[in-house]
Amino acid sequence: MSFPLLTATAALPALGAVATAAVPAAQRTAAKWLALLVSLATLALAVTVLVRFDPDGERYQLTENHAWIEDFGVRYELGVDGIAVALIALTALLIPFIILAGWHDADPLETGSRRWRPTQGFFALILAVEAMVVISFEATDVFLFYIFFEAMLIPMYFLIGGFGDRAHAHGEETAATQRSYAAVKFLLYNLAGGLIMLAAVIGLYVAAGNFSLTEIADARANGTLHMATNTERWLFLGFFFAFAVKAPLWPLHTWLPNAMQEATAPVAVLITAVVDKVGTFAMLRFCLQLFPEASKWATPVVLVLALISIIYGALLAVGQRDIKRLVAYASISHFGFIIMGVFAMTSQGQSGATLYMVNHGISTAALMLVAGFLISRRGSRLIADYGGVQKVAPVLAGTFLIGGLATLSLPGLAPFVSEFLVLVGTFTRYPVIGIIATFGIVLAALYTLVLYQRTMTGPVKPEVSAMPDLRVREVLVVAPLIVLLIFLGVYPKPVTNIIDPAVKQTLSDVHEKDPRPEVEAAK
Amino acid sequence: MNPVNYLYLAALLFTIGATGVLVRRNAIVVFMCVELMLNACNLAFVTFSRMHGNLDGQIIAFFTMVVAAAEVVVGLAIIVSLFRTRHSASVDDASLMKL
Amino acid sequence: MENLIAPLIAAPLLGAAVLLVGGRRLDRGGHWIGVLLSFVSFALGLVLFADLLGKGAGHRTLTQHLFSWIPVAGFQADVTFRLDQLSMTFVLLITGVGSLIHLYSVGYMAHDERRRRFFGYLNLFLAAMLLLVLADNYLLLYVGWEGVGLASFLLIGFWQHKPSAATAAKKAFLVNRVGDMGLSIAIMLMFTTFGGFAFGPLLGTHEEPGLVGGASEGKLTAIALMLLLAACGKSAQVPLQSWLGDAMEGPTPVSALIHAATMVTAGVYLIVRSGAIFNAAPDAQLAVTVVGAVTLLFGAIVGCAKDDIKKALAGSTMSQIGYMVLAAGLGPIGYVFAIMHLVTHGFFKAGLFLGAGSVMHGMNDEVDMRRYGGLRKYMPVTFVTFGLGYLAIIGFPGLSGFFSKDKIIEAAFAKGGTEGWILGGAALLGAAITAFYMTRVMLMTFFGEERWRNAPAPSPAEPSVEPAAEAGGEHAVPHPHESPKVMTIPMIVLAVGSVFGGAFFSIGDRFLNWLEPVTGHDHGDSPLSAGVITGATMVCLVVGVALAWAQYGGKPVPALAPRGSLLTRAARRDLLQDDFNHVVLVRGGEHLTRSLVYLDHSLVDGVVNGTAAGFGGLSGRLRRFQNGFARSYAVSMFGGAALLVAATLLMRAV
Amino acid sequence: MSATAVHSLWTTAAEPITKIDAPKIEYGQLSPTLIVVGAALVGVLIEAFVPRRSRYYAQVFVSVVALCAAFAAVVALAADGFGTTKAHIAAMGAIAVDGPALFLQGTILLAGLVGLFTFAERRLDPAAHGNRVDSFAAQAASVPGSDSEKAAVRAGFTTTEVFPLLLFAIGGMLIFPAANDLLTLFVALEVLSLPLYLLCALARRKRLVSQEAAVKYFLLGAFASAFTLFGIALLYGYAGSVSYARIAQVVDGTVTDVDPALANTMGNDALLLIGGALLVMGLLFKVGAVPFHMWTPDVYQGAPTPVTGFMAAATKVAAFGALLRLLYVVLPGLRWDWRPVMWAVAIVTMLGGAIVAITQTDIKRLLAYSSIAHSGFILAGVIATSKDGVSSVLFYLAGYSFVTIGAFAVVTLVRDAGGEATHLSKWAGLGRRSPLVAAVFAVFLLAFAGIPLTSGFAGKFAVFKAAADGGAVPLVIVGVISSAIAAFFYIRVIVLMFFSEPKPEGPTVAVPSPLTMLAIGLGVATTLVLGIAPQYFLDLAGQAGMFVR
Repeated sequence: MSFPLLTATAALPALGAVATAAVPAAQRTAAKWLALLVSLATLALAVTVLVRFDPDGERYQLTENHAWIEDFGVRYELGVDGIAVALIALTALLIPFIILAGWHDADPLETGSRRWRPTQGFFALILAVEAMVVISFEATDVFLFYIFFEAMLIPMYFLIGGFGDRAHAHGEETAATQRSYAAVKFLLYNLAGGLIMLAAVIGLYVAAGNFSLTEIADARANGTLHMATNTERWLFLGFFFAFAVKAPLWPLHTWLPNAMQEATAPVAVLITAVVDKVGTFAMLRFCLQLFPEASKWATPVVLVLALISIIYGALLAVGQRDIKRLVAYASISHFGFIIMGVFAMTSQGQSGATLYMVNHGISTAALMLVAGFLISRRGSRLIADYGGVQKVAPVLAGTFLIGGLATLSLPGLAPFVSEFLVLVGTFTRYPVIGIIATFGIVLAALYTLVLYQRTMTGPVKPEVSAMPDLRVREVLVVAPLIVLLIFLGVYPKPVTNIIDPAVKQTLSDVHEKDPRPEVEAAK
Repeated sequence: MNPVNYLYLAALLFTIGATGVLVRRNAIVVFMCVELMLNACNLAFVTFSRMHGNLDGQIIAFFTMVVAAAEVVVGLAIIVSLFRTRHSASVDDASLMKL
Repeated sequence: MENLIAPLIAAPLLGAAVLLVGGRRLDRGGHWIGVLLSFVSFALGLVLFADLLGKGAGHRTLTQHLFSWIPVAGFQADVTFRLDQLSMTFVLLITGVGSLIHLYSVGYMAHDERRRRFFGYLNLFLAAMLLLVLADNYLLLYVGWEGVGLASFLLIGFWQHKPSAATAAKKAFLVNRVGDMGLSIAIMLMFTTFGGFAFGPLLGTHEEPGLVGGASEGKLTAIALMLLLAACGKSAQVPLQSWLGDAMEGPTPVSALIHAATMVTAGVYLIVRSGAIFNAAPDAQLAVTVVGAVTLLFGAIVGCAKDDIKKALAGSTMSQIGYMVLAAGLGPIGYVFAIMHLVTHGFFKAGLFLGAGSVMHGMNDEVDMRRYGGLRKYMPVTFVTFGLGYLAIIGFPGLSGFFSKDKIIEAAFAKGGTEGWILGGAALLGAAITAFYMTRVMLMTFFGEERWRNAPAPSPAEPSVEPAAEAGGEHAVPHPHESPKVMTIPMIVLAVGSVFGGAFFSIGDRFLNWLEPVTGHDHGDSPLSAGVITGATMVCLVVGVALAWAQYGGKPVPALAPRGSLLTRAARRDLLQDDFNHVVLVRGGEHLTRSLVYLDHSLVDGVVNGTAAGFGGLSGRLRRFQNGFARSYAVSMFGGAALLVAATLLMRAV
Repeated sequence: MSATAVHSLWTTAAEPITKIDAPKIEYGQLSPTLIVVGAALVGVLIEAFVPRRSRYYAQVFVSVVALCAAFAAVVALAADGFGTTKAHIAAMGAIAVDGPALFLQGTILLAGLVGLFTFAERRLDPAAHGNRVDSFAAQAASVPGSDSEKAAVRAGFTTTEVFPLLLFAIGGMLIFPAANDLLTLFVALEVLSLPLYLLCALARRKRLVSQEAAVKYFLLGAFASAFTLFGIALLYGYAGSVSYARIAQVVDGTVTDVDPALANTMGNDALLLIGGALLVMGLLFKVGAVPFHMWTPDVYQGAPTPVTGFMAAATKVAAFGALLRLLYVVLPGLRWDWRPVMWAVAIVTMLGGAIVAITQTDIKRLLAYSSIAHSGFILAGVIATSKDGVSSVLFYLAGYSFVTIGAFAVVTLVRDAGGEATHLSKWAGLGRRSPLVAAVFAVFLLAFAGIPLTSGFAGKFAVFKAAADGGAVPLVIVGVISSAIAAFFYIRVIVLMFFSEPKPEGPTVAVPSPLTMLAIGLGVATTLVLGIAPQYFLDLAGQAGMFVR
């Protein structure tokens, strides 16, 4: 058999995590470099996957399939379609930046015992998360996916609860308590979702007899596997609930602001740009393929919830006083768009949604990381503590503005393409929802520009007057992201080419076709 | 007379024993009540043995006695050590661990 | 030849990239790069123009397909450019006026430490604006549409340390976003209705009409109204006009280029470009005309009340664009004249703004006309150019404004019926008011006694030479002086344009013949003969001037604004329309968000925390059963046993 | 009934006595039990004859050898096919030698071995007067705080009797799940219980609590066994025999040789149902199912931690084994009667355990409640009444027992002046002080919580899957919900260990001897192996899923 590329892509960071954790306490820097190199190597592998993947070929490629737990009908079954490839690439791409941005976030302040090695732990955990995320993108076995979907929580939990912003406004003690609150909230929300899903997974086994996505999907398609309507709906709800928590979808969103607020900026990016994507991805891959009828049955409700997320998230973002919370609510709004696109059941909507996952990952990363640099300079997350930064740190301000413009999906930057596709895709089927969702773009402009105005413009606050501009390391983090934003905004074709066939497949799984325009072209 | 009555008696004795366990404070007495329950069981065994006309029940009775004896050995040891520690054999006094 | 279109856009884009990414090393000479590149694209424009002239009237459409932008299933958006007479006109206007203003800015921004970035932004604007007018489909147009919005955001807020500037920038972007919403919804409608949004197949040409013909009027009206919303946002038409006045916070060259000559006219371009759609949706057209008429009066009235010279000019811009929109709303009768007025207005309004800038430059950034007066002998060139612009805008016979505006008024009457009378009347009234407020500006600035001599310390609205400007008392009393050549030359050029432009276009209907193939044209029959209308216009003109003279020429102008009539006070506050926005939208929005934040915490989050707390309480209550007494444990066992037996028997019973 | 109809015993006596043929015992197949019990007896002799100095070593040696030998015997039997093809009833129908029996015996023996390591640990307590001491009272008989106790400590006495006691208990546990008639069951129950009662009382520190635990355990245990016995009596009355096979036949009505005279007692369902219920209740008491669970927290907290660990693991295994055999071999005919009842028990057990645990402040009590909740999960598998159900329960028990012993072993490491620091507040910031121990404990907690890639998840999944297959979907839902609740308090402990600042006067973490390390190491190893690559063991449990009857 050929070289197990997918396994390697997931295994490399896993091994890297172990190695990083094993680095002796003294050599912090060594650990950092090791982690960085591993992440870059993973990126290389991901690129290889990208290259080896043939958009017009089989639906699932680079497949691997080994026995694992026969008793549970579980197989170690990997394979990627266009959607997965894009998201794996995104993950592998972002991790190096996250590591680089968090270079100093885990340098220990307090003296634990000699064996207390936060730095090693921090980077090891990041790599562990990467490994789990990647494999859950690759898994075509529901159980395999579920396992890592769940296991992912543990490293994330330690990342959120264990490492926070330095120089917290209310002192380290309260900071610690707030952190652990956020971490516990994150874990319990997602664990609850996961356990509900576990029930559904078991139910699926009872109904289908195995866990292979491809087999079940085919069986559903050619009618050999028939599910009672109610069974299908309950199972769908079980799966969807977990994904909706992870995504997060209103009203299951409240863990995200706490988590992103308390975590360090790189970890916040890890949450919203990488981990949460698993949720939306899973909706597209599992909910729709396994339970097409139920998905269609649920569509109206889901769309309304997504719509609420969009408007509600944006409005709350406007009302925030804390930079990171603001970005968190903005993300909630964006996830609303993604979910809306997924369930619009049109090729524009779903391509848009997938593209949106990628673009949102990059844009949030850009905005959040710059915000992180800003916060680390001033030691406060409160918007009110800033002002006139633009004058003292123009580059920082500039990058921040570009990140913001991407967030409000300005044409010419990547997110615009995806957002517009989602809107069009929704509009063609559900005009009213599409129009209301369009208000989201106005609100997005509002919260982004308010944030920019309050922090960057106006007279220079004395506290920020001595603020240094971006350092080389930080520029290295932000610049590529911005370049990418512009490139994908001008020329998204490479990505859409990969995505489209997969989306067509998914659409046919749910037996849907794009509505035809009223006035056909003459030719 | 009708052996079934012995069953009723056994049941009665068992209930008395159980009640005793529930209401009496003194560990020794509680323990005795347990023994009473065991013996009620013995009576039931013997009665059934008689009714079924096989000897199993009677043999079981002997086993039960032995077991009861063993319980006495262990139980008294524990209770006595408790008594020597606290100078009281009240079950209710031994309630350090709760909630 | 069409391969020159992309470079046309690329040149200023390149400039922007170089200047913005280049960093400090370009601070000293960088701005010349910007100037150069904008002239380059002007040159390219001229070359293409010559090429078009070389072709026959019917074949003057060049398209350049670069690459497929968003290919998703049925949704195909390409990066394709379309150069026809309409866009050609705009290209020349944008690059021409743009280049002049670049030049002007070299002098105007000479002392600004962030000059490099200023020119970067200007170039960015040029690129975006060119993209807007050259795009071959609505989505690509949308990119330029928001691009110019971004550029104007950056330039209005160029002096970011001034909270007022930052706020104005934000406001401009937001109000525009509302308009953009309209545009994007319009595009979605097009996609669902026609399966595409490229100009060619959608709008068609005279010979073979496009897909538009096939759609229901309702759909088309919806699309048209959405486009109108977009136009209102970009062109500061009622009800989305509120941002333009504040936009004057930006440096004057910006006001001249973006907020007078080019960007704000994009709305007119959109309507004219979408003529095919509007023609098929009369109701939408009526809405357009109404918006135009209302705005032209609104802007004029506001213009009368402002003492800030730039705000006054802004009001006038609003009202002039009102004319254009009105014309565009009239359909094929008016399209050409709308564009013509747009071009002439581009000349004289830009000239006026540059003049105003020059004045401010000489008066160390004083903007209050009540602190001007008698400046004509100190800055003759400015006075002459400004004066010519003035004559042009009020429609002095023979100057460009006269031709273009007159045609619009005619067309308005030609609409016929009561509508015609109303619209025409409005246009006429507007002409009168225009004459009034422009004369007012003229008089207050260049005539009368020199109020600035004993003026209180200036309140610099544009400390382009800050902070040195504020320091040192010699600035307490300004000593007006003429601006440097680099500033006056562009003014002169524009003045020439504003004098002869109109005549040049109208004689032999040059402009009409040039545009007609794109926009189409029909001569409505006006109830009044052209002569009568011209006469009426002249009357209005004289009346307006006379009134203004009576108030500001005859008697001295108070250095501090009098309380003024109710209307005046309202007009000073943009007819309270802004206050309305503030109370309803801003306040309301704040309350909404605050209450939502509260809800999110107390309700959505509360439910979850509540359940957690609930389990905790339950746990605490259940714990009590574990009371440490062996006998109570025995009770629970006994009870359990009883239950078990009972349940088992019960199971058998049922 | 008329008197004449009743048999007269004299008449039978008068008849010539038929020769009783000597019982034939398959010693080979009973060897595991025999070895252990034999070793226990040897242990007693050692106590009697070997000088005090060397008793500890002798006892440990004998016990280890015995347990290993017994395990070897089990493996041999299994390899010989007694688990599958050759499964049959040995010892005149008293003991079943079949898959479940062997699997459980193997598990119990391993658990016992690991437990033994923690028993034998002598590094944790500071050496008293120069001689190392384990966690058991110097002299159980001496009154706490009395001079005699001080003297005993000074003399460096240790209660080496714990080892034979342990072996006896194990012996009982080995028979318990294999017992094939009710009498054997009862005797086994007592044999495993009595030594445990004693072991509970033998703590070196906190002796009052220890004794209290013993008393409570003893009284309640005796109370419960009385019920069990009465249940047995009624079943005997019902079927006229105590052998599983016979009762099963009577229940199924397939019995042929009914004496008409007994017809009215024979097959009297009231007797059957009541008897069965009481019998089951006795077993539910052992597994600590609500509402028979109330002894668990107190006993777990009071008993010496090694004993707690052993109890929590091995007793559960044995008791569930017996319960399975009872429900699958004796009462399958009654499935429709006992299943709903067991449903109710399982549900209240899962929820009750999880909910009450939320507010616990003592780590041992916390684990006690968690073990209650786990009993509930296992019950869900028991109810499945399918081969899958059996094997899933077997697998769950195997995984669970090692995690439990490991967890309690970790508890023994965290100590302050007063011995083990079991109050949760003392565990704050443990992750900072000794990351390794904290990490290990976190792994155990995650396994308890059933996070994927741990044995806990695999087990839970197996059990729930079986339950769902058996049509108990609501049970699965409840199980899932209560796991969510349970997750909450496991996570609380992790938060405490890693995210809260260590207290200055916090406890120290003792460095244990290889024995405890081995115990913990085994715990971690099994947790991960059963979590990541469970297939082999699932097969094992799968093959062992068939009861012989």
